[in-house]
Order: sequence, then C-alpha cells, then structure tokens
Amino acid sequence: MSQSHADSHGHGHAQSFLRRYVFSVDHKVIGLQYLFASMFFLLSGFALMMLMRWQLAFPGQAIPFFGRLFPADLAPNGVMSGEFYNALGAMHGTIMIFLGIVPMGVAAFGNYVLPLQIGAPDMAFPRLNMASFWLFLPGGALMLGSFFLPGGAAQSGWTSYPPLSVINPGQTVWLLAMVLLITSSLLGSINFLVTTANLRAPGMSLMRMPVFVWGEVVASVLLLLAFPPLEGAAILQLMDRVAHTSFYMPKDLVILGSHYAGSGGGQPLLWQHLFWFLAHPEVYVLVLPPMGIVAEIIANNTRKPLHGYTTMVLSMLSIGVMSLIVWAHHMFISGMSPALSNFFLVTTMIISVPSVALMTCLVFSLKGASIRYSVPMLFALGFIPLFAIGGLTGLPLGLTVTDIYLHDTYYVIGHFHFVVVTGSVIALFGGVYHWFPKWFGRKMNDTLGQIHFWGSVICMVGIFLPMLPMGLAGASRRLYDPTAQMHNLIVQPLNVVSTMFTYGLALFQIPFLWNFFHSIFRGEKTVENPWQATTLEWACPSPPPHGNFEKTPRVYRDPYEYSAPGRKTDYWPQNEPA
Amino acid sequence: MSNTPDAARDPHRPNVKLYMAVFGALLCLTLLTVAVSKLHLPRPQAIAVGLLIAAVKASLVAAIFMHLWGEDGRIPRILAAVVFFAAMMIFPILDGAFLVPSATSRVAVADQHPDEGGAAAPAAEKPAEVK
Amino acid sequence: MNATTAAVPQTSSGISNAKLGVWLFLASEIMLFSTLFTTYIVLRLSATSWPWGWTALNVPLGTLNTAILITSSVTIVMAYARAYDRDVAGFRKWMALTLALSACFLVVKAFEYGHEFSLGIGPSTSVFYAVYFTMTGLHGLHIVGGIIVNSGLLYMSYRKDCWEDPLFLGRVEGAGLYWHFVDIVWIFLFPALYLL
Amino acid sequence: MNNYGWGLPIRASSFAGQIDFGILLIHAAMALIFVLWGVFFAYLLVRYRRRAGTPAQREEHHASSQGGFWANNAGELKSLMPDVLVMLFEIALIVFYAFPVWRSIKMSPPDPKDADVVVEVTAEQFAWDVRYPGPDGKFGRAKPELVHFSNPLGLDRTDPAAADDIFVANELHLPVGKKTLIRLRSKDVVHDFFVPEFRLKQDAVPGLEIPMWVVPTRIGHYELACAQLCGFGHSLMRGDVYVESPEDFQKWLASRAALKPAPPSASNNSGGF
Repeated sequence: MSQSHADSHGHGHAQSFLRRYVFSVDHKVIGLQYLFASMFFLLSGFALMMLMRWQLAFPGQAIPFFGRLFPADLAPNGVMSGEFYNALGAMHGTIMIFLGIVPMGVAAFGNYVLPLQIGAPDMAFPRLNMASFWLFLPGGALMLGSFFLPGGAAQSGWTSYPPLSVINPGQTVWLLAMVLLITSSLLGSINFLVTTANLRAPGMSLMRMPVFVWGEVVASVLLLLAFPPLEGAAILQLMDRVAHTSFYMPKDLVILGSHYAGSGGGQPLLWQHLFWFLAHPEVYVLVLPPMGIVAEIIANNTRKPLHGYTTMVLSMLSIGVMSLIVWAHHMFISGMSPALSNFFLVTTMIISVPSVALMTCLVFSLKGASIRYSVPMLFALGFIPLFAIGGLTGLPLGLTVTDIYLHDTYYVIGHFHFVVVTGSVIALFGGVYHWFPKWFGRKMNDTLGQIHFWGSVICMVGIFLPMLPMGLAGASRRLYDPTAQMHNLIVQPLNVVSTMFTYGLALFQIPFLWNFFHSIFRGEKTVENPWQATTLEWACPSPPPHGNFEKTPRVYRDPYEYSAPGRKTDYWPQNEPA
Repeated sequence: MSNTPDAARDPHRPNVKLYMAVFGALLCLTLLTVAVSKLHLPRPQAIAVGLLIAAVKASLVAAIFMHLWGEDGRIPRILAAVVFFAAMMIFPILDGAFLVPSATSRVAVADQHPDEGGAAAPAAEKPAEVK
Repeated sequence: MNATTAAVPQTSSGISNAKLGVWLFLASEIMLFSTLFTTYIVLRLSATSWPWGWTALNVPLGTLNTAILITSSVTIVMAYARAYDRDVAGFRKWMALTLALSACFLVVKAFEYGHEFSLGIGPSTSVFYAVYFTMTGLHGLHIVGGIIVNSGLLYMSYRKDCWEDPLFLGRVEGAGLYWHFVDIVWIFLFPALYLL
Repeated sequence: MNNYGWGLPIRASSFAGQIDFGILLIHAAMALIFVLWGVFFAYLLVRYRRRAGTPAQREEHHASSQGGFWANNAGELKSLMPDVLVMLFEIALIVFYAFPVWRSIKMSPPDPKDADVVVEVTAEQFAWDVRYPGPDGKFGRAKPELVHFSNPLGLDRTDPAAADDIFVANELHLPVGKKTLIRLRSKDVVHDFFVPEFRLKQDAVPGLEIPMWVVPTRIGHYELACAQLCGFGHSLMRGDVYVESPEDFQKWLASRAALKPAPPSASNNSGGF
C-alpha cells in the first residue's frame, strides 16, 4: 500500500548531502525545493514586469540604469524594442502562472502541508515526487533561459495564438519547456490524489479533511484532466513549427508579403479552444489552494469553526466540475460561432454561484469570532475584499455583450491581476507566514510582516485599480507603445501611476525577503504548535522529522474545533482524545 | 501453481481461457473491419461500421484485459467522469462545424489527392464526414 | 504495508497506490488522445475532401500491426496471469514475448514511415498526413515508453527480492493496464487513419 | 478629437448605447455589492476583534436528527441568501439583456442584399486593407500569388469585377445612418478590429471571413485599432474611420474610383513599416 514508506525509510539518516537535500524523496524537502524555486521564478517574473512597466509609462525612453546592459537588438540605445517587449510580456505571463504561482500554491504548499494535514508519513510515490520536481526545474530553467538562446524568448503572449506563434521566433523552446512542465505537474497531481485517497490517518474521513486539502484535491483533478489537452495542442504546434505541418495554419496565408509554404487546411481557432480548455481551469488551480490557505488561517485566527465547511467543500467540488465547461468565455469575440457563446455565457454565470458561496462562507466565518490580528490573518483578511474586486470585475467580462467592448482591454488585465495577485499571491504570502514556524522551527518577525503587508497591499491596489478605468476608456492590452493609439492618450497618466506603484511593490518585498531568509537562521525559536491550531500538521515537531509523526496520529473530530464549550483551552486538536 | 481450492475461488484470479477467447474475437473483428473497408461503402456507413467495430474491440480490451469487468466500482466511476470531461471536446467540434459554412477560404486537401475524387463532389462529401 | 493504512482501512480507498496511480495517469492519457482525435475530427470536418485511408496508406501493414499489438496485449495479460500464480519462468517467457512483439510493431511502423518518406511524403504534405504522422508518432512514443517499463519489469524479475515484494504484482498489473490502453488507442487509430 | 475621456468614449453606433447600458448597470450593481459587503466586513472586523474575556461564540450546529435538513442547516442556508440574490440578478441579466442584445449584434449580420454598404476589411501585419466593391457592387477575384506591396490584397485586375474595386489602406469611410456589412478577414495572423466609439470588436481570423455590421450614428473621425497581439508592430497597427454624410461618402467613393486603375500608392502595406 505504500512503497513510499519502505523506500524512504530504508536509507535511514545516513544519506549523503545530495540524497538528502538535492535528490531527496522526502515530501518536506521537495516542498521547500518547490518553495524556493517558485519564489525565485516569481521574483524573475516580477523583474520582467518592472521592465515592461517602464516602457508602458515612458514609451520610447531609455530604461534607466539597466537599459545599456541589454544587447543592441533587444534594446537599441537602452530603449526596449517591440520584439523584446512582446517577449517580456509572454514570459511574464508564462513564468508567473506556470513557474510561480501554481508551483507555489499546488506543489510547494501541497507537498509540505498536505501529507502533514492528513497524517501521512510521506507522499504515496516519493520517487515520482522527486521526478516531478526535477522535470519542473529544467522546464523552468529552459523557459527562463530562452532569453539567452538564439531566437530569444517566445513573443506571442502566454496564450500563444497561432498563426503568430507558429511564425514568431522563440516559440519552439517555449513549447518544449511547456511539455516538461506539463509532465511534471501531471506526476505531481497523480501523487496528490493517490496520497489523499490512500494515506489518510485513521479517522481522517473525507469530511474531516481541512479545506486546504480539498483545494489541493480539486486543483489536482483539474491539472490532471485539463493539462493533457494543452500538451496535445502544444505537440501539434511544435509539429507546425518543426515539421511544417498545418494544424493551425489555414490555406493561402500571406505573411509580410510572401506566400506561406505550408499545405494549409488548419484551424487557428482550434488552438484557442484547446488552450483555454486548460487555461480556464488553470485559473481555479491558481485560486483554490490559496483559498484553502485563507480558510485555514481564518479558522485558526477567528478561534471558531469555519462557517459552512460543507458548503465550502461542495462549492469547491462544483467549481472543479464547472471550470472544465466554461473555457470559451475567453473566446466570445474570437470568431467562434456566436451561438456557442450563449452556452458558455450560461455556464460562466453558473460557476459564479459556488464562487460567491465560498466568499460568503469566509466572511460569515468572522461573525462571532475573536479575531487575532496576526500577520497571516492580515493577509487572509486582505484577500477577501481584494479578491472580491477580482471576482466582481469578472462579471462584465463574462457577459457576452459587455465583453465585446471590454475584451482585450486593460480591464481584463486589472480583473485577473486582482484575482491572481491580490488573491492568490496575498494568500500565498499569508501561507508562508502561517506555516513558516512549522517549516523551520522559527517565527518570522511581526513588525516586518506588517510593513510587508500594508506596503504590498497598497501598492498592489495602486497598480491594478488604474487599469480598470483605462480599460473602460478602451485602452488595449499588449501594446508596446500605448501612446501610438489615440484613444489611449488621455488615460496614459494612469500607466505612470501603475508603474510607480510597481516599483513601490518591489521595494516592499525587501523587508519580506530579509525577514524570510534572516528568520530561517536567526528567527525566534518556536514550539510545535505556536498558533494553537487544531489540524494535524501542528501535532508533529517543527520542523517535522523524517516520517513526520512519531506515532501515527488518530483523528477524532472535525478540522476546526475551536472554542468548544466546556474546555479549558480554546482549541481542540483533531488528534486529541476526548 | 495454484491448484488449491482457495485460488480457484479467488475472484481476481486471471482467467486464461477468457483471455484466449477475447484474443480470438479481437483478431476476427480486425479482419472484419478490413473486409468491410474492401466493400467501399459510402462514407457515412463506412465510418459508422468502422467506429462500431473499433468500439466493440476497445470495450473487450477494457473489460477483460484491463479487468474493468468486476473491478471495484470506483474505477469505472472515475473513468465515467473522465469520459464526461473528454466529451466536452464536442464544443470545439461543434464550433468547427458551425464555422465552415461562413468560411470562404475552404481547405482543399483534395489538391494532394486528386485520385480520390473528393474534389469532384465536395458538397456530397460534406455530410459524410460528420461522425 | 505500513501500520497507518493497514490498521484502519476505511480511510484508504482500498485500491492499491500503483493501480490508482496508473488509472489516474490513464485518465490524463484519455484526455490527451481525445484532444488529438478532436483535432482529427475538426480538421476533417473543415476539409473540402479527405482521402480514404486505403488510398493513402498501406492497409496490409496496418492490419499486421493491429494483429501484433492485439497479440502483445494478450501476452502481457498472460504474463500478469503467470505472475499472479508466481510462475517466474512463465512470467519471463510471456513478458519477453510481449517485448518482442512491441519491437516488431515498431519495425513495421518504421518500414511504413520509410516507404512514405521515400515517396517524398511527410507530415507537411497535407493535413491528412500531418494527422497521420503526428498521431501514429505519438502512439509510437507511447509504445517506446511501454517497452522501457516492460523491460524494467523483466529485468526486475531476475532479482530474487522482487518476488518477495508484494508490490511487484501491482507493478505488473499497472504496466499491463498501460499497455492495454496503448492497444486501445491503436484500435481506434487503425480504422480512423487506414480504413475510413 | 474629443472622443475620448476618462470614462467610456462617445457613442457612435446604433448598438453602442445597448452595450453601455450593460456596462453601467453591471458597474452600479458591482459597486452596490462591494459597498454592502465592505460595510458588513468592516463591521465584523471591528466588532469581533479579540478582547480579553470575550471568547469566540460558535454557531450552533445541530448534528441531531431532529428538526430536519432545513432546520439543522438554517444558519448556513441563510448565509447563502446573498448568493441567491446575485444569481437572480445574473439570470435576469442573461435572459433580458445578454441573449437578445448578443443576438442582434453578433448573431444576425445582414444579408449583403439588405446592407446599404458592403465593405471588406482585411487585416495584415500591420495594416488594415479596406476594399469597396466599386460601381458593380461585386468584389472581384483575389489571388494570394499576386500579393505584392503595391497590391496588398492580390487583386486580379484582369477580372472585370476586380478592376473597379476600390482599395484604400488604413482608412475606412462609412456613411452615417446606413447599415454597413463588414466582411472581416486576415491575411496572416489573428488581428482584432476594434473601433472604441462603435463599441465594436471582432477578431479577424485567417481562413475565415467573419461578417459583422454597424450603423454609424454620428459624423466624425474615429480610430480603428488592432486589439489582438499580432507581432512586434501591434501597437502601430491602426487606421482611421471617417463617418460622413451619405453625400460626402458618395463623393469620396467617386473620387477614389476616378483614381483607378492607378495602383494603390505608397500608403499601402504599411502601418509605419
């Protein structure tokens, strides 16, 4: 039933450094590997964005300080070229989504926390787990490294719509890296599902699992089922580029004056369908595990059970099912049959119902609480209203008619960054502060945490809020030089505002990074259960030893039994006998 | 090896005779599908028959070789869910089907296959390809 | 078996890790191949005409390959049956036969490809050939993957301790499931490309 | 041009008002929802902050069998009321607004016979090629092999129907108040036809010809922008839309027709390239 155990315990503690920290099969080490890697990728994706923001705010002006460092073909005289801008845009999206947030939310937190929360000694397939990370890292390195390869990085947007992506340079490496990343996440999701199905501690019935575990399970199912279509689509695009097939290339293309040589007969819209078949569920992969983290933090810091655990679980499950049937709302004006749009409009509105239910439960969980304003709680509370802005601004985009105007404008950018940055990223920060004591046996500094929180939240809103009026004024996304189109001129100052806040956001990450790395070594030592939490990960030492639990825990009750009547303490761990 | 009565009653014990019967059936169906293709039926019928035979063969393999027949009910249920999601791929197909009439630059594969006669009657060919 | 799962089985699904893992993997493979078949249908629907497979491809070789793959499916299930009864020699025999048949499949496929390339036909010739080369090529990669897994199992069966390991049978079963899936894909590919 | 501002641009087509109605209605609803929830949320944060001696109050969970499903879960179900309200709003929005308006804008392009003006717009990297059928009302033959920088559409001028076709680059002239059928095509990659004042946006997909329609309601000079990433020159891919009185439009057509068969001059095939 678990070769995991046999494998990982066979070698005991006499492992070499390489086996222990590099090619480790221990879920905790792999989780931290994912954490550090994804933090690195998030920072690199953010760095790309800082370059782009300069061009957007001050088009045609040389990038200060760094401009001269770039080769002349990318940035002649320090001024970014259109190709370079497009490459930065494509890679920003790709890196943030596939190398930053998903690996952090699903793989880093999932690997470290999920087995602990269900009381498992390790993942079901530890070696597969290691393979998953060691496919992810080369994939990520290839993706980021593509800037330095001949042809440069992909420059057709993270959506890679053909025929542009088939004729643009750099795309082949993007596709190869994607195939590696997709394989990695398939292995990971199989592992999470089997672990949750088979390795739960005795008494840990499905409806006693913490909400975070449910978020991971649904995200894993989505990755498992939605990624293969993109993998297939990517293989077809690779064939179009390498073997000159015409899966996405219609007949008689004339590209920059010359007749395209392929046989023709392809369908550009097919890629868009297959791409969004993944990419919409991907949104929920980005959001559900962070939402689980928020639920954990809120339950812990309100000192009362979550309002509507069952509702939340059922909502997550129905979001999972529905998210595979809404993809074409990204394609209302793509030339897709307009009759299909009506169907996808309806499914889109249906999926908003469980999403609203989830948010409702989180807010109502505060009622009657005794709110402890710890740093992770600040992030969790920041998540609620800001993610709500993201959700609400999705409404006019999901509605066919209003999407005609708002599609591909800055409104879209503002919308999904509210969802993903002030939603997922904030929740992930909260998760880092929440579980840091478990990972390293030390606490992070509270004052720095508060500076980080307020600075980040204000800057994030400052970046993304101006995008909404820009979108309403008709400013299109992905414009290398926004001032080249007249209708952007009046709202151009908003671009400057966004850019300034972007650099502010960068500054406010310095206290976080210092706090994080300093606390790993010098932070205040902490105990097994510093937050007085109830879930199982707090029942083992900090950091947990190999094999996690000294004695397999036995689970007696629901995950969030806080403030139970008639008890001395206000928390009642899941594994504590009555 | 295991001639004990215990092993004989084991429900999961591989049933070699059944495997051989399925093997025979699969080979026969393969020959049948090739034979049908020699009849040069019109496209709709040819596609229907070809897919039907393939579906029967695939179900035999899945049910007997992959032990779905008599398997723990949860695995078929997982598969049913997967098939449901795979069926969502009908939407790209529907989209393609709706779009074609409005498309002007239709694709001519016939250019490479003039011997096939498709170019002569593209309109008649059309419904045949709907499967 | 570890104590966790053995003591209170109700928190485990009761399906072994290997089997559940392989089935989940196959779930993703189903999605992958349904994507490719969707591509096939979409491109075919939007084409003004589509060649009959038998005018473009070599049906006898395709039929031969179908027979080879079906036979290999039987041999691998026989290998599983032998392993179930702990018949080491029988397992090795059937597994080796499976490997030989899968190699035959690849050789026949290579002849077909070689013939097409020698006629100057490649994936870029037409959408039909693009679909044909991509789908059979990807299927061929799956065959190669299966060969690697199956040779691994055959190699392991020469180690004494593997027969003591209760997980070995599960691995054989998992490899078999995967192989049958590859067979099923071919069962659909053969008529879709060669006959219709 | 004073067409643009900090909010929505001016409305210059028959359906712009319908789209704006939706945008404004939804934003009003969004603001209402956000403010109501925000006030409630802020109240909860202050009211239930941690205070010494005040433990958290758990909600009553009746796990007992008495009372039935509704009674046992009353608290949880009551909190779903806002969700139900949002859902009702969405259903109303879909049935009474989205379906009919979408049908009229995107699902019912006029038949070429019923349209007052038919114009073909072909997108390419990085320009808009606009073609009017000319006096005979027929679009002539175009061949991809004939494409040249002096003939971006590859018009076959030996075809009499093509000989009188009027070609202009990056300029779209439309008569005010007339129903115009635009046949949208692309030569190379996916582009997007976007005229903010018309509230009209549609991807141009190579291999497809997508029909769309517009009735301009206001004389003026507007911008035709590409709204879908189409390469390094994407932001420079723009054209001008001139909505004129029908007489001015006819005059302009006649002046263009007089130019023929002069090859469309240097203005073509370039959006600055």
